[in-house]
Amino acid sequence: MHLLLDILSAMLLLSGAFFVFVGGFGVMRMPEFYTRMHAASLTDTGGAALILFGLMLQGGFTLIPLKLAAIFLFLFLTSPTASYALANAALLSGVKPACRNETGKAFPGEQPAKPKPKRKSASKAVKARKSAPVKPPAGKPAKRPAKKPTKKTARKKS
Amino acid sequence: MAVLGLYNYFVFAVLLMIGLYCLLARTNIIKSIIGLSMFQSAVFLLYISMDKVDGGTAPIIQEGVENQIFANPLPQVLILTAIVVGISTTALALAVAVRIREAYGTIEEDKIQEMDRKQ
Amino acid sequence: MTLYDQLPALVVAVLLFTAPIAYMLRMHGFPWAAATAAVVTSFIVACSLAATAIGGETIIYEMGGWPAPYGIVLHIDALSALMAMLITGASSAALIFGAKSLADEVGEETAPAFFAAWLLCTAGLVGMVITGDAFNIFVFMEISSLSTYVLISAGPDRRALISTYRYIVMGTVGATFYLIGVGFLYMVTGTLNTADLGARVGQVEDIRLVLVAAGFVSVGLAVKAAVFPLHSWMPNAYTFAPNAVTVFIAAASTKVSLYVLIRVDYAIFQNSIANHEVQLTLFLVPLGVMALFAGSLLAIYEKNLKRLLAYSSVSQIGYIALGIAMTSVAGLTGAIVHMFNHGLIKGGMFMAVACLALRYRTVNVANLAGAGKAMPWTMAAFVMGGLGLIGVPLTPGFISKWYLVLAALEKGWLGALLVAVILISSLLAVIYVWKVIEVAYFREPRANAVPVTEEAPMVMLIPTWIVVLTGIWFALDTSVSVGLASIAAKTLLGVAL
Amino acid sequence: MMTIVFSLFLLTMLVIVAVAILRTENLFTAVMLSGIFSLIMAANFFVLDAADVALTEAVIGAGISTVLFLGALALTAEYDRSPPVGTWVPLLTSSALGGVIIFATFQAPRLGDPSAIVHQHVAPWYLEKTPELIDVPNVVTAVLASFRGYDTLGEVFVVFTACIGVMALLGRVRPRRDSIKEGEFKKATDNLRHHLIPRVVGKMLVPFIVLFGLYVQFHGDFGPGGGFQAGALVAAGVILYSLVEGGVRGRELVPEWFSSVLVALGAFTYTSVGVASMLMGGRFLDYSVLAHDPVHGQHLGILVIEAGVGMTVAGVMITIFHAFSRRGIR
Amino acid sequence: MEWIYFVTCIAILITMVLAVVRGLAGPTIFDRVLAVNMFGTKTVLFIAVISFLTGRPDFLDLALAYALINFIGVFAVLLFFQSREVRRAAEAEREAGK
Repeated sequence: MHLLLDILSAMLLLSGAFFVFVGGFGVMRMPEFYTRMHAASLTDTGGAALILFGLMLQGGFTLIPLKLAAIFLFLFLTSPTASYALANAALLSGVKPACRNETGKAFPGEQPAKPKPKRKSASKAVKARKSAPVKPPAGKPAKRPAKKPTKKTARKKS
Repeated sequence: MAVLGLYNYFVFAVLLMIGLYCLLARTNIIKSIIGLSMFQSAVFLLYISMDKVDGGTAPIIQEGVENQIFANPLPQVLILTAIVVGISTTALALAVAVRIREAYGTIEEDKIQEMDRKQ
Repeated sequence: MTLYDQLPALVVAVLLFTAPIAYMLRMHGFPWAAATAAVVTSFIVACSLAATAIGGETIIYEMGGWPAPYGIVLHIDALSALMAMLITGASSAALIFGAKSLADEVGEETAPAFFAAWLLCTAGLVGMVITGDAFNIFVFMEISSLSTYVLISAGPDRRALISTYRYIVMGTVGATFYLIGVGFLYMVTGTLNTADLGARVGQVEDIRLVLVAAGFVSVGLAVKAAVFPLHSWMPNAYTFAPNAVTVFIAAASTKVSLYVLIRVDYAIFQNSIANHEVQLTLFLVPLGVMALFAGSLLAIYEKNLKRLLAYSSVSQIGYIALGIAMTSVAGLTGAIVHMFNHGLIKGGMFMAVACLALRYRTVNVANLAGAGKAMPWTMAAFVMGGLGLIGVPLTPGFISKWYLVLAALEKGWLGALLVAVILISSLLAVIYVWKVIEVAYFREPRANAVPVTEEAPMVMLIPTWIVVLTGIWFALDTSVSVGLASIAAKTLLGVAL
Repeated sequence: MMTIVFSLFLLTMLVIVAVAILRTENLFTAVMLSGIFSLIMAANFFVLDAADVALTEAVIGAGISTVLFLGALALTAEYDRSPPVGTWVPLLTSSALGGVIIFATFQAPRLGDPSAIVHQHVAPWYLEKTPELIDVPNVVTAVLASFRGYDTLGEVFVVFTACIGVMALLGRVRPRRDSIKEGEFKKATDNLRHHLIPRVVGKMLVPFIVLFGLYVQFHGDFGPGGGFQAGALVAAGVILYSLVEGGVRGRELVPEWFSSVLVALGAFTYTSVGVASMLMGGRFLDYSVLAHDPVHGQHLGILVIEAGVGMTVAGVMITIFHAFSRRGIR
Repeated sequence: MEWIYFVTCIAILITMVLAVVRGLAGPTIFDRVLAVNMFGTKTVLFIAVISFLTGRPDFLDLALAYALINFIGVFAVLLFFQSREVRRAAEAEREAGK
């Protein structure tokens, strides 16, 4: 029984470590802010869940797994909220999701996410929102940042 | 291997140098306050690297760990006090920085000196 | 445990007890009254401590009932009692004197915060003076410096803010240097109690750490005590602080750091590093001599009266540093007694300046013309203080200079040089005091200046003259000040009483 | 061996982040990096077996000081436009300072060397006598509250002075600003009310954070925790509510007079415990006279002063945050 | 089990280093905020695994405090951005108005 628990928690821990490492690697390798955000936030919750569950198995029937469950619950709630809020803030302050299609060229009308134009685009975005400076227009789907534009548009094109 | 044991003190010395350099070289008030807080947290590192004992654990004597070697509690008590002193000085310095920004309109020390000289 | 045994703790406990009360009860005038009551009680307790200490006996008070190296211990000997008396005396005089001038400088809104900060500044300084634990000195040093920053930033002029900011930066760097020094000492001896440190630091074999600790502690305290090259925060801080605050911090705050330097150097480093006296002299004598000349020269060319007195404080601190550097009984006595006397002189002079500022609404020397006739009593107090600075007989300044000269003469030809330096700087002092007297008495008030006719209010004049008269009394009957100072010097140097 | 590997990793990161803080132009980035700096420092303290200090450094260094810096940045400027001052003098002085220390620390005891003098003199007495005299598992809390209680009293008054200083500097704002009308409330932008998800999650977590703060307060004798950490955690909870709901609602939750009373009451409690032990015939801050049996007296004393410290630190952090957030840009 | 904890700790440390590198190099400010957020979560995991590695599992409430502080830090950043945007909008209006 003890050996089984050990093997199970070892597997969980190692996969959690792998997830966490992939997250870190993804944050380094991804070309642009939103994709990095995507890599970081997913592995944050996933890796944390695996590692914490792995540790829970080791804790036995004392108070420890309860504490680990509290940590997991807390991370499970706050990490996605923080990522969402960050992406929303980035979108509102004008960081455009600039991605390449297969041909390597930027999409027509998309500027690459260089910081310099951001200031200009920032004030443009602000003027665009001047009518309702605080309340975001209900219609605009500001809730979910553009996810994986490359695959969808590529299919539409071919 | 012996030098590795002193690594903490070298990092303490380097952090002090960075903190002092930030204080002397930068004239922006907020940047100097950040440098000041870095200067103070370097000292915490000096005290806490004194309390480590090989194979020791945190000095909380519970039922399972009576006969273990324990780390030295005294530097931890001193640093608990020093951290709160650090945050109090930073809070006061930030309040003064806000008042300076309102009185002078800028937080660059050299511009403030020119304004004072003209006055 | 009779009340008499509890006195050492009471001198700080009273101040710390009333600070939150003064902050919370915001009725009109209550914070000032609470602050004055607490500080005066603390002054009385400090005087009774001095009465016991004058018998040559050291009071050890274990905080929380824990024995010496494990708990924190209050260590009150002649030196701490003298300094405690100076601090609480200066604070109560400045508070009683400053009631009116603070009322118009510090609004009704910030009064509770201001007077609570005043109480904490006094508590911090007194706490530093009576404690016998190296880290505890750092904690109370932080209390006193944080509350001094608050007191200075309450000044009406906007330049008070920028001078407070510079004082914060230099004060924190100084305090952190002191903390690093204590950290190295702890690393080498394992204890924090000053007496225990003194005993154990002798057996340390690798003295490199102790040398560096001595270096850090001395430089840190030199920054806090505004010794010459590290004094740049002090003139602006004294000039733009509210007048009553300048009276208090000029009289007490920089001298406490010098007290800590004496306490740490003589109790700990003297008996560990072999020829530490030579190192101390090499460190302090050049600084002291530079302070004497630079302070006086800067004061001569200064137009603002408060900054003029601040520069003269820099040079007077140079005297104290010289006294400490001589590491002889006479020299140390001269230094300690000058700390006390200079507190009295500068307190009186800054009170006179505050009276002038109240009536003339400016402290610029040029437009104080004709103040001699308009405000005879205030200017008379100022002149008495000026004579004290120069060291004319019958003034407290003369006593301390007398002991410094005596100590210098013991040092052979180097001492003769020091005596010459002391005399020259006294002459420089004559110049900048005369400059003010000449403007006040022998120059007609300018035509367009607003005519000032009536004298400063009685409630401000009486404390000023009390301070000046106590100064003269201590000049005549030196049993208390020199008595305590010589006992302190003998105990520190280990000479039989 | 294992600690050396981890501390090697963490300390090198610490130096890299410190150099980055020095070089960045944008103050906001410097504040963010100083948040990372405190987190690495706290992780390092944890590796060096200082659990209490790690908790304090994290809660105060990474939490409260980042919020204060951001509050101050919102009121001042965001870019460090300081012209490049001659770098020779600062470089020389700081490298001289560093050189002196490195020169001295060659004779310092190695990390974790049990024969160092520091572990010989005073520390074993504390570790041995605490179960016997004070009978509190967490030796650090015992030393902090009882053996060196006078230090912590000074510490509480340092925090009290900081609160007084900030109130004196950023004190009363014109009352007109506080009585905000509903229309103006819509426009008031110091809240995240229109972000639906953060608002719901934030408000849902505030009670748990305050509860966790109280747990740390009363758990201080048994595990890492105590008055400072608990006060900072409770304040962090209230600050989260004010961040989400906006300054006005935050000041309705914890009104300004209440946090000042909390500050003064905490400091007053601590001193009155000291005076009470004097009245009961013991020395100042000697808890063993507080109850019939010395050990019970110590427990009672430590409990009351930790509560005092918790109250003061919570009140101070809340007052300072409100002072910054209420200060509109002039 | 000992070396599994050790391997996990090393993996977390490497991710921390990567997060710090992204924090330093990140072109836009949001990359830096992302790095801080990621670093905070990794510290939580690091503390949890280290407390199991050193055999003192009752230090987990430290990890919970870290997670909480990290969460509040991100909210403070959000509010800072928002007030910055409003200030920019106000300045833009004032210039437009002039």
